[in-house]
Amino acid sequence: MKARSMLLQVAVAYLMPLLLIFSIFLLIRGHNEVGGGFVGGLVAAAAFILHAIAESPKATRAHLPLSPDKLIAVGLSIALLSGVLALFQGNPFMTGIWLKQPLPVIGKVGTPFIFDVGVYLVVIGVCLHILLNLAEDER
Amino acid sequence: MNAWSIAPIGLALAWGIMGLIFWQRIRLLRWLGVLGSTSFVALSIALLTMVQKEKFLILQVGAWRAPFGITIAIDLLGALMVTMTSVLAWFIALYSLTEIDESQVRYGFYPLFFLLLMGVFGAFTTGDLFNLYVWFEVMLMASFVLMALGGYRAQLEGATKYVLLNLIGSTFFLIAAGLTYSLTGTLNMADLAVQIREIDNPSLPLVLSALFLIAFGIKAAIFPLFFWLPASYHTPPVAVTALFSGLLTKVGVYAMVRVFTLIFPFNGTILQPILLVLAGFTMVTGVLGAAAQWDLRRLLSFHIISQIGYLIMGLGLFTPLALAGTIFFTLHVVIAKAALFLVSGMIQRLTGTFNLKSLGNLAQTQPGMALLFAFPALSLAGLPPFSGFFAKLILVRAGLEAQQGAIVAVSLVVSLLTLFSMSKIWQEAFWKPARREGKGILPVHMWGAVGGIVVVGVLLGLFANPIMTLSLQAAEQLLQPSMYIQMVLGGQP
Amino acid sequence: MGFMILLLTGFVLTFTAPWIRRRLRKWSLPVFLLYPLAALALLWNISETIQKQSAIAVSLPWVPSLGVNLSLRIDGLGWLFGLLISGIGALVIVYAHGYLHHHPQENRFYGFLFLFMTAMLGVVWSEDIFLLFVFWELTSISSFLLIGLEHPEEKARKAALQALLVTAGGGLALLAGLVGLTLITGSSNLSVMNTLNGKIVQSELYLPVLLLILAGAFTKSAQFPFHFWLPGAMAAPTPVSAYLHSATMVKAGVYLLARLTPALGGTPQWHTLLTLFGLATLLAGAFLALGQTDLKRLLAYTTVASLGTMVFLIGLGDSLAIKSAITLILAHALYKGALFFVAGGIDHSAHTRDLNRLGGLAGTMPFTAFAAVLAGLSMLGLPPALGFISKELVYEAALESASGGNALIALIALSGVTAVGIWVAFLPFWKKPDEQTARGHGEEITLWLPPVLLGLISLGLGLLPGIASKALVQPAVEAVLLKSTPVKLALWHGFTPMLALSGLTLAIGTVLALNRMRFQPAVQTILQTLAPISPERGYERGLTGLKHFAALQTNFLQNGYFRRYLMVTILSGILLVGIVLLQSDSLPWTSFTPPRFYEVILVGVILTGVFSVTRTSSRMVAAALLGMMGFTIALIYLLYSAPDLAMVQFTIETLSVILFVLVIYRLPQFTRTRGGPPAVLDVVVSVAAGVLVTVLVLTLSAVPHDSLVTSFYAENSLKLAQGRNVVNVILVDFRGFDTLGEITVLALAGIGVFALLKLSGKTEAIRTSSQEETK
Amino acid sequence: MNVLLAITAGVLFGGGLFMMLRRSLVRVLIGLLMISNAVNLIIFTAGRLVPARPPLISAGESALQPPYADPVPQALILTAIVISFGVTAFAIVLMQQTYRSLGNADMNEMRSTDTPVEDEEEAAS
Repeated sequence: MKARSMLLQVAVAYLMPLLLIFSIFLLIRGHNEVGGGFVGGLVAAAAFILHAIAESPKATRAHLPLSPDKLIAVGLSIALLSGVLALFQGNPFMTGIWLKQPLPVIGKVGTPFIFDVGVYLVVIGVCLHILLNLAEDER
Repeated sequence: MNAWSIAPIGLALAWGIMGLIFWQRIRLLRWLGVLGSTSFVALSIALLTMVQKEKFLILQVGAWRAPFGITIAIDLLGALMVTMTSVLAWFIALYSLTEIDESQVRYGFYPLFFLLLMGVFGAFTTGDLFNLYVWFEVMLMASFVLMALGGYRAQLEGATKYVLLNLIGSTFFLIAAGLTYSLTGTLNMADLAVQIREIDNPSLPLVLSALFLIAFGIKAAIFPLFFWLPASYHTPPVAVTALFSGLLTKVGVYAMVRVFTLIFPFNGTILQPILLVLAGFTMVTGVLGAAAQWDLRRLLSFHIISQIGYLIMGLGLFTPLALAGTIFFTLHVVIAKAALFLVSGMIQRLTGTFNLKSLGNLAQTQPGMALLFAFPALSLAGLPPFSGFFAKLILVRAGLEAQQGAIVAVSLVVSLLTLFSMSKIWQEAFWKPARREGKGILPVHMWGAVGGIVVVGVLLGLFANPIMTLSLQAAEQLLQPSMYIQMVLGGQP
Repeated sequence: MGFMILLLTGFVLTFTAPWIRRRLRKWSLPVFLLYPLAALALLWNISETIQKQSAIAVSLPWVPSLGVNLSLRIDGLGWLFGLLISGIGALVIVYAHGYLHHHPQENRFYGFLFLFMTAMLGVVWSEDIFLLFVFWELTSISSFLLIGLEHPEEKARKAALQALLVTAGGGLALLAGLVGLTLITGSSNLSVMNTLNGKIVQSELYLPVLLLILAGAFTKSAQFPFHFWLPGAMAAPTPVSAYLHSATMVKAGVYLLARLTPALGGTPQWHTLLTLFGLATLLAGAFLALGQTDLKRLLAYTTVASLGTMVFLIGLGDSLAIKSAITLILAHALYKGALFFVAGGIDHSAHTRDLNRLGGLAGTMPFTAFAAVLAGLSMLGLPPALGFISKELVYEAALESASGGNALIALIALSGVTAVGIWVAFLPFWKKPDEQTARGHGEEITLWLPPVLLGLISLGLGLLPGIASKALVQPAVEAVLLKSTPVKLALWHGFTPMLALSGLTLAIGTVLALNRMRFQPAVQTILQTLAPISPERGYERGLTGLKHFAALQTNFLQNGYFRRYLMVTILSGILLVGIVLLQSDSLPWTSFTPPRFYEVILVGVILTGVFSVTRTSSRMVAAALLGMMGFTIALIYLLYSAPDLAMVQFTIETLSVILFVLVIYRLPQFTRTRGGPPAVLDVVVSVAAGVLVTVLVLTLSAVPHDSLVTSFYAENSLKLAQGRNVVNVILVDFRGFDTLGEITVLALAGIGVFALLKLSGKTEAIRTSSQEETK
Repeated sequence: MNVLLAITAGVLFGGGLFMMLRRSLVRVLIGLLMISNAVNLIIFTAGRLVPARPPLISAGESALQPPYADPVPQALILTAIVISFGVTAFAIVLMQQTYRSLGNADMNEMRSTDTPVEDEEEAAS
């Protein structure tokens, strides 16, 4: 990963935000159209990986709001909590709870969607955790 | 009440996440391990009493009626298994306080521990075939990492074979599950039980059973699918080996019991004699493998295989008594085996070796340890008044009742060989003059953990009746799946 | 109830005795004596009941779900055995306080001893046969521990193992037999079984059950050809030999046979097997004894002979034979116990047990010599000792048994025993000492008192045969035969054939004894010639063979070659599924529809990929091919209306290839398999597996199904779960629970990769403990 | 068409197996990846392929209109793909570390954990 090209760096600088936005788009619309937390997460991870290839893993880490291992923990917690919420209504674990009114842009929001967000975060976290560490592991 | 049935999985995940959050706080994590497993013990005992009262705990996850969602169904067998897992985990956590070294804790021992338990709990409680696959994978993935955690050469080498062969097992499972769906259009176990019985061509379910037999056979390490076990079990820290020996193969056996009683009752088919023959070979090759070993942990690892043979024998006989035997035997062997592994760990700590040839004279220098070894060893060899005796008695009886004298004979000979093997350890490690004296003092919690688990094992023998009664009831439940089916499909969500 | 508490106390003592001994030192003697004395007191207390031919019973539930209960029942037989066990046990405790003083294992010894005593009492008092079995096995374990008391010696360890394996092996047969017996009778209660003789004997399981139970009894009671462990067990300290290996434990098998006589006996099989093995053992024991010079081995082999006699008598089974068997048990326990004590005393004093080196000890050890004479009288069957009565009875029973051969065999063997008796009881004390002779140095009261007491009892019972018959023998005989059987023992019967035989025995025995130096070498030569085919050698060969075979098969199976493992695993899969497929008659088959053009292309790409991947030797080409195949599969998914799948496959494939390439650079080029073995088998197996998979897919998807599940999802995805993408709704809602597990797997993979990368390589630096062995 | 895909899945599976039976660690890895793809294809094929629409409820509809592709196998495969991604990622790194630690990528050389322990003291003397 030592070889970096100027061209790639420039391209990534533009591509990465696009890819990230696309990934969020995939996540949000996943419930109704092709997409979802998995694909969204994978695309986002790909964006960061691309960045890591263009710049360096270290630079990519600096861009991340949370370290990958924390992302995993947060993602798992969100997924778990989205299921636990139903318990407070006296329903079985993971029973869907939906807001009455759809939100702008996002659409209908319910616990399954929150669950999908958890999935999204875990996927990003894991992919980055694996690939970044592997890329840094130069021996 | 029913809502509680999700609790083991959820709680394990929650503790796992806690472990991830406190990633580098070594001391905190260690106590988290004990605290977490304490919560499992409390929970599982509560579950067991609930199941005893209500027969089944059924939860339709997401409130989707079966067979559309995923069902969690805990019957007596499931509850017993969960309880056993929790108890074992508690002692392992206690033992691990110093056994697992700092670097291993630093790189995730405790999250892995909890998530492994999550997978095991999931496997024991789920009522959905594909969901079972998922929990298998959770458990396997956690075990892969635990196996390699530490990064020593032998660990990596062992883990390589372990991982590859187990992935082949998962492949079989996945194919089988996929084909099952293809045949029936459902994945809910209770629904499957109904659908499979409606299929005209009996060979189609039989083919699937064969696939499941291979898939679970690999996980359960039956003959001739056990190679991964002796290749790897002696490489991780001994607490991990003890945990694995108690859980992984047993989950494979559990899956066989569940699938072959509920979904594909195989009695009367060609698979029944095959299973009995395999059971015999598993016992014999395992115990002979043990006889050839001089490394304490390898020796014990081979005995895991041998004991699996007994469990399969009970399943193969397929009578209520025999299944009860399998269940009781499982509980017995998990405790006895874990105790032996933990004792071997203590021996290694004192003397720096697992090699029987270098060990010696421990009966003099460590009388307490000799006692801790003797009880589970005698129990494993099936001598009274320990739990192994009752486990053996019930299987022998079931075998003779079913007029399967051959397998009974094999099982008895193997139990003699087991005794031989245990007395070999006794002679070499405890009696013969030592080449290398043990030194140092072991931490109190280690004695506590091993002493505790040995006491549990002894009590399981001396007061065998309650657990035996439960096992018999659980076996009854298994052989009358109609109630299970009705509860899952027709009962209140 | 008192008996139950007594047994329980025994187990407590097992674990506390070493500690008590350490704390109280010599004051432990009276404390320990309390236990057997309490047992004696309890037995004394019920003696009236026993005399009235009734029994004491008590029962507590243990594992009722299996029909195993803590049921005790003490009848005449159990009472007599109880007296022997606790009485001799008390003497053993006294004796051991002298004998084992300063022994490194001294404290522990008492724990084992109490374990044994309790177990033995349990055996003879159990009413439930499984409870009996529990105690039975406990005697084996305690015997193992006691034989191995001198465990730094390899000989002791070997002997302990031998005794354990033989008796535990028999124990397992016994277990199977007992289970069989409960299956026939539907009860595990001895008294119930003993009333069901007809049912048992007519069952088709009778013979196997009989054989299994006999295997258990014969191994325990050292019957030929299992006798060899008993002389080996002489590695144990003498108190142990006296107690376990002559007076009590070895009689457990005899006890069991007597106990089960009403249930199993009375058949030709029973009769033949028992008399045959009994006589064989008697002969073998007597003959082997004649070849020994070690005091304890001499005694051990004569014990074997006596045990054979007892089994023979029980096999005869009539009331005379049983009477004689019981009398022999009593007499033998008394004199053999005493003689072992004597032998131990000699050993302790002269530091040798070799006949050739002993002599003239009467002067230094008068009391021991006195005990030896008392016990010797009984062993030789001289009046007025109890042994005389018992020997008369044996001859009477043998003569009555219709076959004169029996009496002849008994005559020959008992003559040998008599000779040995003379050697053991008289030679060490009165043989003229020569230069080889070891010098004794006095005797201790703890060592001579017990044998003197036993000898006196033996003498006393002989002098007062009325007491012996009324109080001891008759209740036991009646308990065995389950009917009223008056027993009248007497010293003098007049001039009978038995008396003649007794006299003859004594005469031959004396002649043999006096010609020891001429006669013994001949016996030893014969024994040496026979050694290669002796059962003991058979046991050793079996053990070595087992070890070799174990190593061989393990090295063959667990050989470390991953390829072999995988091959076997896959082959078993193919075989099993193949068997099932072959034995099923008709299988459905998917109909063939002509493929579309682009489908053929996609499939062609994958097939080419597979073929090339197996051929290429370049890592990069392989990676590229992998990627190509993955993307083609994504296209197939897309083609078959699975856009979500296609998308995930596409992205994951990309990530996998990145990962693969990252790693592959660090791995070496493919190993060149330098000519290597032909991969024919690999190809065959792979092709077979591929074909099988195809067949499975085609047959199992051929039956039409309408999935309720699918239509439910189609119907309700939007209505109930608010989503139009049904696949996604399944993933996050209907089957969201799967997904929870799935992301856990991912998280674990993340942790795992991290740990692998960080932890390995630091290997040598940190490691101190667990793994160094295996490296 | 089922038949053609079934054969493809079979070939992919068999080919993967063949690769796993090689001695080279890298080939074994490739085989593993092939097999995990093959399994997904197997489930996909077994899920009864018919010309149909993707399982998406189009706007204006309230339920899937037949003929639609069975969404269940798709969901199962999706789960399986992700799981096998995690597992293979771990396996790949494990192989790398094994290679590093052993200095060898020949599966036949990895036998130390199976061969019985030598008697250490005897070996030392």
